[in-house]
Amino acid sequence: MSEKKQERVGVYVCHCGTNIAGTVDVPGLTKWSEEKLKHQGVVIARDYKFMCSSLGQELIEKDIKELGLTRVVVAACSPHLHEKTFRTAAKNAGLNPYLCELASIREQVSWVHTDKAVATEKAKAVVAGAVSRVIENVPLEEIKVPINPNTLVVGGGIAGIQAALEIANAGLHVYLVEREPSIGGHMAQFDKTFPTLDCSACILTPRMVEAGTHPNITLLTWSEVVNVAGYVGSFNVTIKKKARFVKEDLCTGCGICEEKCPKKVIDEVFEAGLGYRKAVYTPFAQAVPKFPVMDKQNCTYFIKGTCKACEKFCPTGAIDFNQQDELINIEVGNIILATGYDLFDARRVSNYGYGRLPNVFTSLEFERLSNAAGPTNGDIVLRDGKTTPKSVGIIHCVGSRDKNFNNYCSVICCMQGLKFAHLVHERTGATVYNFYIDMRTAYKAYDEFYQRVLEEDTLFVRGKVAEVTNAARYESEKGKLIIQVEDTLAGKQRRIAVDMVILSSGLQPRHDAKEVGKMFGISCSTDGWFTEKHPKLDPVATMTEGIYIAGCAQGPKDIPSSVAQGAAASARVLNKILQKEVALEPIKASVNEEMCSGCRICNGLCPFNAISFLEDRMVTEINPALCQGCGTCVAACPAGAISGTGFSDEQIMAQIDGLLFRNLEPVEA
Amino acid sequence: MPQMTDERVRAGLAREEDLSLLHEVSMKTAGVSHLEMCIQCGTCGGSCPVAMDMDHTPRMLFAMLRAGMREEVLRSNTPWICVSCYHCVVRCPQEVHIADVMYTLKSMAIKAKLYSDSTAPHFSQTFVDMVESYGRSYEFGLATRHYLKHFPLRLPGMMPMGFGMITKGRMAITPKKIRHMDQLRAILKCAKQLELTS
Amino acid sequence: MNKYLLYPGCSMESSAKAYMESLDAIMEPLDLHFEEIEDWNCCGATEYLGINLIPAYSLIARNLALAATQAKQMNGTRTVVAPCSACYLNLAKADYYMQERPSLGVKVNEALEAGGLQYEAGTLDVRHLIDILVYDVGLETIRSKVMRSLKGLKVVPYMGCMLPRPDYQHRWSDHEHPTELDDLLRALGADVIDYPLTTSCCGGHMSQIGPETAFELIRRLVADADERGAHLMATVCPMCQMNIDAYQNEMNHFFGTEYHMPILFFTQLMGLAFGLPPSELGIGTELVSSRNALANIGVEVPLTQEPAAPRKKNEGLPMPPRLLKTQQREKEAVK
Amino acid sequence: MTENFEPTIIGFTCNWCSYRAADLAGTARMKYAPNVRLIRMMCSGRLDPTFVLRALSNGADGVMITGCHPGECHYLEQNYKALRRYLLLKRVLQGLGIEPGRVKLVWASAAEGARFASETTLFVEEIRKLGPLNWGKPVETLDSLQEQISKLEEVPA
Repeated sequence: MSEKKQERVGVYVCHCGTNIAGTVDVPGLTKWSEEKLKHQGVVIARDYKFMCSSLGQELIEKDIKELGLTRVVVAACSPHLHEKTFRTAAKNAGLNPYLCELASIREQVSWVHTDKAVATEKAKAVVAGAVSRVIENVPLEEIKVPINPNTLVVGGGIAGIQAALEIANAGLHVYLVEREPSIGGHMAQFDKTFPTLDCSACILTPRMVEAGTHPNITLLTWSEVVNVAGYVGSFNVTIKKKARFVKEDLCTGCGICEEKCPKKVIDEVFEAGLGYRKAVYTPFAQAVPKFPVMDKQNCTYFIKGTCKACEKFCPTGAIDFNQQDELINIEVGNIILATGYDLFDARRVSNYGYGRLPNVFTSLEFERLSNAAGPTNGDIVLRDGKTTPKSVGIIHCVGSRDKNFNNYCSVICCMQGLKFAHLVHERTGATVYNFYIDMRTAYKAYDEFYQRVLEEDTLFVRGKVAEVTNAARYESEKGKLIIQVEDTLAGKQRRIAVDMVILSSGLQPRHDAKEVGKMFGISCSTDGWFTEKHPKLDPVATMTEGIYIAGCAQGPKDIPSSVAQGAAASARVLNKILQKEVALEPIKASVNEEMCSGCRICNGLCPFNAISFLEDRMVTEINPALCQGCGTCVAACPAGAISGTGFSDEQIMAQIDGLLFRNLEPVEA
Repeated sequence: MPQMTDERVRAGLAREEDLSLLHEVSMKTAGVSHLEMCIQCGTCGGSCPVAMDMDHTPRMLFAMLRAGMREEVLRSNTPWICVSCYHCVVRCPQEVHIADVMYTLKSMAIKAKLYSDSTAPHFSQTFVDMVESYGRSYEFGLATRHYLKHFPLRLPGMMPMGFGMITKGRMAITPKKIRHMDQLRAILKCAKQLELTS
Repeated sequence: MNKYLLYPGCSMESSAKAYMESLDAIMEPLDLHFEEIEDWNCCGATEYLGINLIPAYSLIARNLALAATQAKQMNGTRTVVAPCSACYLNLAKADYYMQERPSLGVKVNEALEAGGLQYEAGTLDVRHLIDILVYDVGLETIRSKVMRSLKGLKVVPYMGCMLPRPDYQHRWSDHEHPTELDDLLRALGADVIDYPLTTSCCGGHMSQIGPETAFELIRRLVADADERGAHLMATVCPMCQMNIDAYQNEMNHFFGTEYHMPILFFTQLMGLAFGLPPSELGIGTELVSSRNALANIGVEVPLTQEPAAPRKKNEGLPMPPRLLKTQQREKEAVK
Repeated sequence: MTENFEPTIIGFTCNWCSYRAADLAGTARMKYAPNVRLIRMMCSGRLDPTFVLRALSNGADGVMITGCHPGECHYLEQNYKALRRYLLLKRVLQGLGIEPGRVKLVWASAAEGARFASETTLFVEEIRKLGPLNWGKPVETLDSLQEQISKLEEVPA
């Protein structure tokens, strides 16, 4: 039992102004700790207005030196806030930082309870627990690992491109991996960008070219990451480079193969199903790299065994039907995930008729429709390919802010809807209706754009559209799409007949986000977006050291924010690289070989493959480099042969007893 | 004071006085109404096939509930016009049990005697009377009793239809009765007691 | 084919006799077996719920309780089949809410106790007839029984509202445009028309309490079906059939229109496709005769006595101003 | 008697989700029952069932185990292991004649401060209904201590 230990413990209770002292009797708590926990080794207990202040810290450092404290407990805020502060203080005074514990009596006591007496009693329990625990703490040394200066960026959208360029321009090497044949992402599909309406391609392509030609960037398009091993500083990543069936060293990107290819295919990706491409193709004119790819599923040669038109006409003989997928292995120190989003499938909202009513379009379809490089050269027409609409209805929040689909707001849809309204007005002069629940234009120069669209006589109806139907009730509705909605400001149901409906569909996590997250060892929110380390203060880092996120992979956002995050993530990576080595929390599991019975129960438990079984010695071994310190194996070992530093059985058992006042000195009656 | 089912309320995270009428309706509704979640988007009012004949759209009714406008709400003809087609229910982005809330408002209106037009409440009551005395609905009795009371003018126009229904054997002149009427009565008697206590 | 418990519902014995007859007729060829719930009572339709909560649910629950006991004696079936959409919804709803809101379940059971009954929510599977036919019997089997294809018969599939919504157990392909009925009719060879109003409301009880409202809803359905050149409508619900069939005449007088849109139960069409004689399928009991419609597939419907006493022109109801306003309002909305 | 009985509960939290949820509840000044005393672990997967038994045998009336939602575990899948152990543990408790309801597993992500607060309050109510667990309460040599504890319990909540 803990009485045997002869540690010298100091307890420091923080008032945090009135944050703690307002609800907890701090002086009383301090006095109590000194008396009731004396037998545990508490030699001094002090309270102070702000422990985290330099004076407060000096107070502790002084005691450590003068009273020869061997353990320190600070009863203040959450360890997530100031653990580092006080452990550093301990370190400065020559005490191993891991011998200092924080007892959270603010977040867990004073802020959540009102009754002073009750709060004080709970605070006592928390302190008692911390004291018993700290006695069981053992000195630990941080683990230092070197940082490999190379970086992997996954996803070649605007966020990924930005991140890659920032790092490359700093003179460090970047691998930029993109699933599609070309980088550019969704932004390359857009026509204009809100609120300034500058042409998307015009501002994007220079960046694409720079990324494509940068000496510090290894561009791997038509490629996917298939495996990630290792940890911050030294990740080992396997990338599958899908066969292009085009020799990149010989191809000049002249496009003759595409021209001669007899097979026409609907382009579901870049043209959003609204246009065609060939079986061998570059998705768009400004594609980077310029090399085309061959789509095996649709290529006549791969299906029938004859054709080879592309091969015949290729002036440099770059076509190679025997090319195979290849696996590339790279070593990187940090990884940035900028894998972007999928568009919500509007067919799920069957009352809007997308997929059933020809003249209902999705936002991405409209982007292509209005794009000068798109299937209609920018003519905004109905599905028949010729008729210009006289009236257009734009529906916001499609699949967003709806418990039947996605709960969250997709952020960009309002501005996108306004942009569409402007383009339709400008190009066709049609009457435009915007149907919205709440108009969200909160960003620099966004609301001004809203004003501008208002001036263009766009008709705004506040109400979530109930249905889009082709069932006419009156002559005037025949042959049109009828949008039925409650005009919530007029308090009346309205039926508005239009020629074209555009659904401002929301954004969704990539269909494979969960698997990708698993592969890189990061978690997803309930909605499926990658989870950031801190929603406000650490938006581009993740809970896993060395893995960063940027752009829509982290949550719906517009182009400016995606670019900002790309840059932010790269800054975080650069700062890691410049530190040359990184210190890891020494919270690890280790096996005591004498006690290990070789039962192998723990072997299957580790998701990081840190546990291996030594056949020769018939014992289990844990690789500290791979161990993340979750402690699952520690809890599982029937022989108690595995111990976890920082959270050992002794520490937790002692804390339990403390919290239950089982360590109080019995007072003789 | 209406008792609170709402978890947040029990955890002291919401103030009940803001919610009293809303919660009264919530409590009297079958299932979990989610009434407090309404974001006033108008999906219900837009979906409603009979909104044109309602004096308030369902959405407005919910706003009025929040505002504690008890009498105005219970006087509204909206719940009585509702045809329970459930379009609003499946489309509501906040999963409000709209149709069931309408049933609740009807029964509250009846108890408070606040409905404006007696046709609907009487029809329901007549129907229920039939069921309570036979255990089955009795269309002929229902039709005659109801039409004589509320649509005497409509009867001549209805005659060919009623005649056709009878000649084609689609309307029985005499009611059908279930065997264990006593059992059903006992159940309903007890149920009504519980209704009062709840 | 395992046995199912059947909850016919009141209308199957009166206004929707034809539904029951045609169901009886097709059970044999499909080798379907139903066992009627002993001494079942009315489900309260859409009326009781609006008056008293606990009694309304107790009324419904009595049927569930009886069914559950009866199910125990049968070879482990737990499926209750309701051919009427309103009954189906009420039974399903009671079963679901008694779980979602346990306090309701407790009270209802307390009431059932008074009658020596009890029901544990979730014990039974409440399903609609067409659900059984499409997903248990299967379209393949149905196709194999077709003797006389309905080719040439233009049908609009009318699902109505209470079947696909609110759909507590996610049984249907869609809430707005479910395809079960379409597929079934196609299996019979009929020319199925894409009917945007397939799950719109027929007016329900409004035909009794707010005729103008109901007439407008009926008009929309009939007008659109007519617009799309349908010979007849196929329905799965007695209330829908009643409103569109029995009130069509009155609706025509009300609007001064002359629609003639017969509406039959899908089971009647199945019977025809299986080669059964119309007389066995209750065909001819509809007030809007399907005679001419069925002539398109060479089905001879024996003449039945048409309703006597054709009304004089001026006998129509006075047009209430309310609806005129409505139409204006709607027209404005369109502008 | 169970009305004014104030249960003592030990709560095991995951460093990445539920402990942060508790912090969030604090930052948002949400009020909840004061009966739960938290222990931070790196992951709910670290929970050794003997911890729970130790707590119950040393005077806790209930134990609340909290972790990341299924599929959201910071260590990918360890919360599933916690779930498995939890289910087993409930059986064991039954065997020992202890109401399994005294131990509860709650998922709470770092963003769910409100959920953490309400779940805590609800669990305290559940334990209050179950009444005190008289297992391993201090023996007479520690009667003074017992006095102290009962003193604490008299304090109105």
